[in-house]
Amino acid sequence: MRYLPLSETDRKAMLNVIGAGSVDDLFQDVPADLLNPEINLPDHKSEMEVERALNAMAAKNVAAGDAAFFLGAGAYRHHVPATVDHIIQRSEFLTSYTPYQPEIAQGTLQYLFEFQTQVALLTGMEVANASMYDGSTACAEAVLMAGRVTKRKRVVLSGALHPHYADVTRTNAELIGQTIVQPDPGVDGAEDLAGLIDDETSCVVVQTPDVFGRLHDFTKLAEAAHAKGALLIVAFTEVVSLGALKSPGEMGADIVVGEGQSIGNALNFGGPYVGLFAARKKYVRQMPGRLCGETTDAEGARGYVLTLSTREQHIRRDKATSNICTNSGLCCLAFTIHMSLLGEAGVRKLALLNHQKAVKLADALAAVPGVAVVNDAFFNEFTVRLPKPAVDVVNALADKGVIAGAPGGRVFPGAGLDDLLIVAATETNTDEDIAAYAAALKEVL
Amino acid sequence: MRYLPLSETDRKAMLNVIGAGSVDDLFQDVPADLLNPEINLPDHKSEMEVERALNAMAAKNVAAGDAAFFLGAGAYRHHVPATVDHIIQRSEFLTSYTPYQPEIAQGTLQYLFEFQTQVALLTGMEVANASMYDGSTACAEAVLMAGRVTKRKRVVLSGALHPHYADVTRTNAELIGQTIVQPDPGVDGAEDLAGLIDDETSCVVVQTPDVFGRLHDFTKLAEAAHAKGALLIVAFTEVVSLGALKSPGEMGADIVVGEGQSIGNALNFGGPYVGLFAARKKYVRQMPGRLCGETTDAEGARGYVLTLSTREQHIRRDKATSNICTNSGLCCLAFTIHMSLLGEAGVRKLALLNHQKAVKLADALAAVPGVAVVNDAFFNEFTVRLPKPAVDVVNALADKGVIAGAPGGRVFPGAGLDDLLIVAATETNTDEDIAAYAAALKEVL
Amino acid sequence: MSMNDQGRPTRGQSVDMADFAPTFTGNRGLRLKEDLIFEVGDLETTGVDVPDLDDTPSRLGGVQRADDIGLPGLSEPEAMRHFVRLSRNNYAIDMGPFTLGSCTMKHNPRLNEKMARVKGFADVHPMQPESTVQGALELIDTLAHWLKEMTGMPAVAMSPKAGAHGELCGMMAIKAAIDAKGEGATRTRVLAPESAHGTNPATAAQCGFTVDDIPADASGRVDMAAFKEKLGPDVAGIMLTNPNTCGLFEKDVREIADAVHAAGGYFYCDGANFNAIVGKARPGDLGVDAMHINLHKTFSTPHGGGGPGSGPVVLSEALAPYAPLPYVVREAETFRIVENQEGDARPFGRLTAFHGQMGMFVRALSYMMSHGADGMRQASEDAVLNANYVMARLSAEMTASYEGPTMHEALFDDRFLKDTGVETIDFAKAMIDEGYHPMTMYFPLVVHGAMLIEPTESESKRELDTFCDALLFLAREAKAGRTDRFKAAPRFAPKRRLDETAAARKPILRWEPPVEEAVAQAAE
Amino acid sequence: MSMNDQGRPTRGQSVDMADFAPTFTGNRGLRLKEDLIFEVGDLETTGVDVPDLDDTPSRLGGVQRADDIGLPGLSEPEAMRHFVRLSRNNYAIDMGPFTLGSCTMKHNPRLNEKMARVKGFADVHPMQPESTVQGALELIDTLAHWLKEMTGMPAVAMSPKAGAHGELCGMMAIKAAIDAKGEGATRTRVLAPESAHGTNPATAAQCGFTVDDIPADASGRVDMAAFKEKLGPDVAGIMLTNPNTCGLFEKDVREIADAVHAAGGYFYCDGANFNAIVGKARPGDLGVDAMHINLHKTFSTPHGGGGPGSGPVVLSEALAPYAPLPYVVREAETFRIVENQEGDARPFGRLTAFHGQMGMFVRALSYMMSHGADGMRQASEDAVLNANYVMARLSAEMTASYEGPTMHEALFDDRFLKDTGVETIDFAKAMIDEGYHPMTMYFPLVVHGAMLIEPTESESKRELDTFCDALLFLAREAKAGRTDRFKAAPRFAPKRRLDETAAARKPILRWEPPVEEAVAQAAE
Ligand SMILES: Cc1ncc(COP(=O)(O)O)c(C=O)c1O
Ligand SMILES: Cc1ncc(COP(=O)(O)O)c(C=O)c1O
Repeated sequence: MRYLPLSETDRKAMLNVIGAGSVDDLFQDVPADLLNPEINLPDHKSEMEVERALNAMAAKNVAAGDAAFFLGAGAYRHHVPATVDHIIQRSEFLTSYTPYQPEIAQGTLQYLFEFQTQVALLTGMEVANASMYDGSTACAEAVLMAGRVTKRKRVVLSGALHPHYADVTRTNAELIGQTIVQPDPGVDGAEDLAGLIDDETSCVVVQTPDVFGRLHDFTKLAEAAHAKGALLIVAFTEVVSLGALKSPGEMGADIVVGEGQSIGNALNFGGPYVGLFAARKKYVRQMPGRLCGETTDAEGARGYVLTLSTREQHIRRDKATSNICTNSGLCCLAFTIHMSLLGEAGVRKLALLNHQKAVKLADALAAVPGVAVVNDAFFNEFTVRLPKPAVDVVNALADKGVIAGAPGGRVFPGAGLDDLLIVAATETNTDEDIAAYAAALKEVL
Repeated sequence: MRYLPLSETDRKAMLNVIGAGSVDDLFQDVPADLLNPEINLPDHKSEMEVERALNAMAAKNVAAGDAAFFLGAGAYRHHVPATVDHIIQRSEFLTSYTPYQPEIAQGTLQYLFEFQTQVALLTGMEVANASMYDGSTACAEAVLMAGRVTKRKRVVLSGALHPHYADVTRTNAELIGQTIVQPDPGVDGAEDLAGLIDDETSCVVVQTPDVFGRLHDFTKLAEAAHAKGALLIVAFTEVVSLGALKSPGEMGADIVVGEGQSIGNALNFGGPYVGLFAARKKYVRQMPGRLCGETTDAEGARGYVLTLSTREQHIRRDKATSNICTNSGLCCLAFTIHMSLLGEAGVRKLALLNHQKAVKLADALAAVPGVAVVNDAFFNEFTVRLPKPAVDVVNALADKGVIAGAPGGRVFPGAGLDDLLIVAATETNTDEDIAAYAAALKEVL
Repeated sequence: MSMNDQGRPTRGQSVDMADFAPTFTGNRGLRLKEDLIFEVGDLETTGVDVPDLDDTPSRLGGVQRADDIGLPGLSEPEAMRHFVRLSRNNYAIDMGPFTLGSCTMKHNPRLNEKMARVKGFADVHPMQPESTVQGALELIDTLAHWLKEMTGMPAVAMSPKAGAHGELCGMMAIKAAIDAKGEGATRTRVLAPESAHGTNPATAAQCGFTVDDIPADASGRVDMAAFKEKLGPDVAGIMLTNPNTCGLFEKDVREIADAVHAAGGYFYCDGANFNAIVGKARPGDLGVDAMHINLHKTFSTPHGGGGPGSGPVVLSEALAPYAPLPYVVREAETFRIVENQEGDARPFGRLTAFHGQMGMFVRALSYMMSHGADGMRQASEDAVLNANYVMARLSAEMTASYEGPTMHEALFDDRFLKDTGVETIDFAKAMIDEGYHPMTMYFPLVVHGAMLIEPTESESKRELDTFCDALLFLAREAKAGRTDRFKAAPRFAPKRRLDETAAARKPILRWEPPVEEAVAQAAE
Repeated sequence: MSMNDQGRPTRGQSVDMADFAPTFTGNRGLRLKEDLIFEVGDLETTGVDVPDLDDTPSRLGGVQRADDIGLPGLSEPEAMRHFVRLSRNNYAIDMGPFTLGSCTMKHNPRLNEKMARVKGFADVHPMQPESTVQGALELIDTLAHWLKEMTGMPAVAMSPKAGAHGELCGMMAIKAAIDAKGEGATRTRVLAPESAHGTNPATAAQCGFTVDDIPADASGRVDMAAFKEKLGPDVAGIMLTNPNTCGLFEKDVREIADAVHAAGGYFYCDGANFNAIVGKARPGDLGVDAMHINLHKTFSTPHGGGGPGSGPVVLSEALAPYAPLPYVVREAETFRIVENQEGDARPFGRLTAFHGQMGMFVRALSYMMSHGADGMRQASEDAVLNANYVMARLSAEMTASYEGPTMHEALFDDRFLKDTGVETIDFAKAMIDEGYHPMTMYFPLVVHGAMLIEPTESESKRELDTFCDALLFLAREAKAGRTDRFKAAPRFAPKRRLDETAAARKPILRWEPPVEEAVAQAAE
């Protein structure tokens, strides 16, 4: 078998050194009647054969790049420079472990330090960690952290928070006795979250651009929350928006969480992605996840190490701020590389280009009879109201080679939002894609 | 522009240091009336845009993997392990130059030493060089080398030598006054090459498997050539055959040349490939191309350097054994990695598998009415005679998703071999491919 | 052999001070220094040509960003060089043995990387219409089938993003099952061996359970008497790693499972060490109710310097109904992704956005299909053989903590360093100079100065022999009192020993512009 | 700045002998030794699972191989490690400046690599029916168009495999044109400057010409008087590199062209230095008849440690008819590959099997489209600016051979090392310790101890400043008599200085089994 270096000769020689008669002697602690079970699976296959089998499955999917593609709702299709994928495949990055031995892991540690700084700058916060699994788990961890900071158990969620983020948060928080308060989702009118904050409230969780693509300035809400001793947690699903929008930090957020997939990472049918987590420095000791910090070596040279690990499970065990261990290392690297390539000039231009594509798309769709664009303001994603259930429209358009967006009925099942369609545009959409979408939509309505 | 690090600020600062007013001052030696010509080409494009343009061209080709593929005739489709492409893309291999500074090029030099040894072992020769451009140029260089060794100017080529190899050899040799003798190509009966060798003959060039896929043992021919003081040059286009066949070295060859593409390298529409060149040690100082040799460093550690460069153009200039400089470095690496993965056990099994696929294909095609298999013996390629011109058959089959082989009329234009079709099979062909070919052939005949 | 011939004899002598006069750049040959992107790049430079904007009016509703973010940009050549230079300061499996115990650092096949990048997998959105993702759902269903077959368990939850997330998934399912029995208020205690990995107690606590440690017996396994002592009506279950973190198989696992079940609790098995028994024994046969599988360990998806991982959790009949959303179901020839409660399923909730680590699923299935049933069994046997070989060879100079045979890991403690002044960490850092990544240090906590070595099946005998020769040499050096070698270590790494205490005392967690700059910026 | 802050001050002191006691393995941290595959692998092991054979009877007609080939096999993990370890002993553009003059070591965009691997290009056979390769032919035709536009030449031969092969192509075309005029017997002399690259005289000789050197004038350019002296009815042509190998533009190029043409000869231009003038001046306007273009230099296809390259040759009207087979023609909407003589074309023959370096064509076109006309002109300007900047800064301590402004290269000689005992090679090896690949040494031959520096446009000012600071430091060290630093160099590279003389004296060009083994094998 190509992956196994030992030859039969080696195995015999090694058993001799060990003083065992057979390999199964080494398994003597396993109940004999359970050893070497019958396994109903095929034997090993050549590379060629495995490739054929997996390519056959892949061929049954419609790749986003082969369609006119306008789906977002928490994951966005952006162009990732070839350099990014080349670098993350460097053996030294790809096949290394968590940097537990800093002297031979400076490559990983330095980019984590750069990543933390990039995230802090983008979100307008003081510190950021070395990543969480994704935006949704980062959101849940933020709520748990707010509970630790405030010693309170009441959580207010915006109805326009991505429902997956809300569900993950609810699943985690209710388990330890926290109560969740959340208005129904809706696109008409604004929700009064300030009014829901009381003296028991640990935090209020909001999102901008929200799940419908609407934009918000939470400065007032931050004041309201702080007035009651609650924390403001701002979430986002499209990190590119931070290139064009006022940062959550500026709005007064205490914790900022979001999805970093858009930068450096492919759609991957939902994962792996990279959760961004930033906060005010005063709360750093309550933060979950790994932190990389600067230090010096025995010669006084600058270097980096994992630090403040007394917060973490391997030291603090059941008192840890989180149970997270493996995080999104390589996805952080992809993020850091792509963001280093973009830089200030690139990310701001990219953000505006995304916005312009969305504006064009909104105008094109609005021109289709029966279609109404709900948002007056948006970044690269917005919501339209259709004359019939969006799910049917999306399926009909899929047959025409258009991936049209996220139907309200799928995003918010049973919430009576079935006529809504959440639509996204990015720099990858051509004007032809946009025209094709509008034309096809006209046909199916 | 993403590839250019200098900012306008940098450029100004640098011009100051230089003491030039503008960049064009630095071009003062260029005739002013010719400076900065109008160029009728588009301006720079984003990665996305370039990808779209090139993918559009690629989409107009039928990739071999998307067809039932049976074409060889000098280039063969084999499965290359993913490891190979990963390693050759390592920055340290991909973006390094010819190893002129051995202390920081040991990576390249050691694999060249390994490559030379692998090639010598496969061909059964004493020494091999660090590669030529491809099999055809290696063949021409071998003939020039034979001229230097024997001081003779008459060259005998087999009629069954790949015609491109013959043409390249003729183009080079005739230029310096060598005469070429070559019988007409044909699949019926054997050619009497021994009879063509005289006292003026520098070398006789033969191929096995030959262009029609026939197998030969040149032991007798070697004796005949040596009896007349001529060298025997054995060529091959399918290096995998050496895993199953008696080596040219065993047959008494003086120089062995061939194409190494099959191992580690993709079809690439004809290039880049890797020319293999091996010879008897006594002729080493007449060999063309680079040679890597073992030595020691100042601490006595084993290391590798380019050696015997007094043969080469940068030292010997117009007295050099060849003008070659850049060769096929990275393709040698791909070859060396793939061959290291295969090893003795792998390459022999791979060779036999190729042969078995070809035997199955031959039987399947022979069963098609009107089709006759010409060869009684072959490796993974053979020739069939068709009831109508092979070119038409091949075109008709292409429309049915079968790439059927190389038509005699294209390989040997005007030689009256239009009814012949040269067909190859490799480990990449499934039994379904073979059945599909036979079925489609029956339909178009 | 020839390795030792390559000039080393003379290397010692030939070194004189001239050899080490500092360089001007601070580089040392191919050992290159590299500053932070913030010191290399600037706000104007960019390495991406974004197509130009047109005059489409903006619709940002007044919340656009006012001032600079402060992100440096690098041209593509600068970025390439920056990250390539950084990478060269890392150790990796592709460079040599990476014997971190409990981490299963095995070979990462590049076929897996190639497959994960096929556009039909990589360029597919999790919310596309089902008709356009049938192949993706088929892949998840196929991997699920392979995982269930290998573990002998009836169900599997695919969405957990790593091992610890899998633990969360399993313990949440247990909590849901307990709540369903109306025992939520009473069954609040979870038993776990002292040797347990930190994520176990952390996970239990995150689910609202209290954790109660079980001591180990002299053989390094669960002390059965103490364990039974601790059973009771308030016990929610046990979290047990098997093979355990000492690399030993818990002989009494079936008895443990039965006892816990009899007490009305559940058996959570930490599957981080599954690599020892894949194809050799099935957790399902051992009475396990839930076990996470680290695809990034057992099934070779790359660690990537700390992730991403993937931690599917196999579940028993008892826990299957509580599996989280979403999950894939096959209906005749088509596949469906269930995102909301359906039928009599009682999902405890949702663990993550979308459907889990698809990129890792592709890699893991590529690994499993490549090995097949025969190859996976052989891999486990080789992993165990390699560990026992290392244990046997190193025992000549080092002190193994427990009686063998061991499973896939060899555990040593620091008794052999007694009175040498050399500690486990010094020994580990000296290994770095020899070209090795140290084993896991100071874990598990049950032995003093632990050194936990997991070679995995990917190491050749040749590689292991050199590795053992080097460690035996170091052990002799330590005993011979050559402490410099250890205290000064690492001497040849990109950095000398780094001060972790200073780092934690006043944390510097991000780059800040040098004061002058900051002032300048403010001035603008 | 901060580069110098990173602890270097203290590094000197902190070094004591203990720091350099040899290691047992011979490794030094991340500097790893690696034996030959012949010492790592064996005849049984394989890293490829070849599907099993069946009992199909063989039809090899009695010429099957009898005994072992002797090829070692490595499992995939062993092979990965072997080559990754080897790679780490190389320097590369991606690691730092690679200022080899005449080699144009510029950034190699990874977009090019990605495009070259698209199956529609990489997995296409050169002999497929034309209807199945229209895109491939379109790509060749498009690249040809770009090359003709950038050079202002009417035709281009695409098949040459590298620069030297392109020279062969151009000189063969010239030979064919001369023969066509019936002057083949008489026009046998080719003029070439002494500073010419070795491939020029070698190529001329390979075409049956004799080579006659033209001396350089005091400015480093063709001595016009001497040149005109040498013109005559037996002159086939001139081979001139422009900008020349001293990095200087041949001011009198048009006069040279006219004179050669007047004498009935042809003007071959070596285009290796085209990177200086792309978009700034067109060879076609300078009277060139043939010029090869190194796609692996000017157009960024990677050097790959010595190849593969690609050397298309642009041709004047006079030489176009003699272009070799095959070539692509566009007919309305379709493309055709011409493989045999047609119409009034007079192809001189064939240079290689198939159609040339398609893989390199894709990369080069990807580069050209990415830059566009504006970007390529800017690139040339930056290449020239960088060279002049290096020339200006280094002239403070080093001796430039000729008056500036220079083009894309800065040429220095060893006068500044006079009486220091340090030679060009020592200076170069000391650069290795500083983390740099040396410049081209001892070429061109027209200056003593030449050091030819070509930074290319890919270097940032920041990188060039550090590079210049380091070289100025070394120059001062040499003048200050610190010769150890140079004679002992390289001190930090994977190997100390290697003995090239010994290597050439008794060449060891391949691995041979150790005697015992050989005997053992024989015994079998
Ligand atoms: C025994 C054990 N359990 C759990 C974990 C956590 O797995 P992950 O890091 O994938 O979250 C680990 C990882 O190191 C482990 O070794
Ligand atoms: C001036 C000059 N001419 C010709 C060549 C030969 O080009 P190639 O190495 O591509 O054959 C070179 C390459 O170094 C060169 O520098």
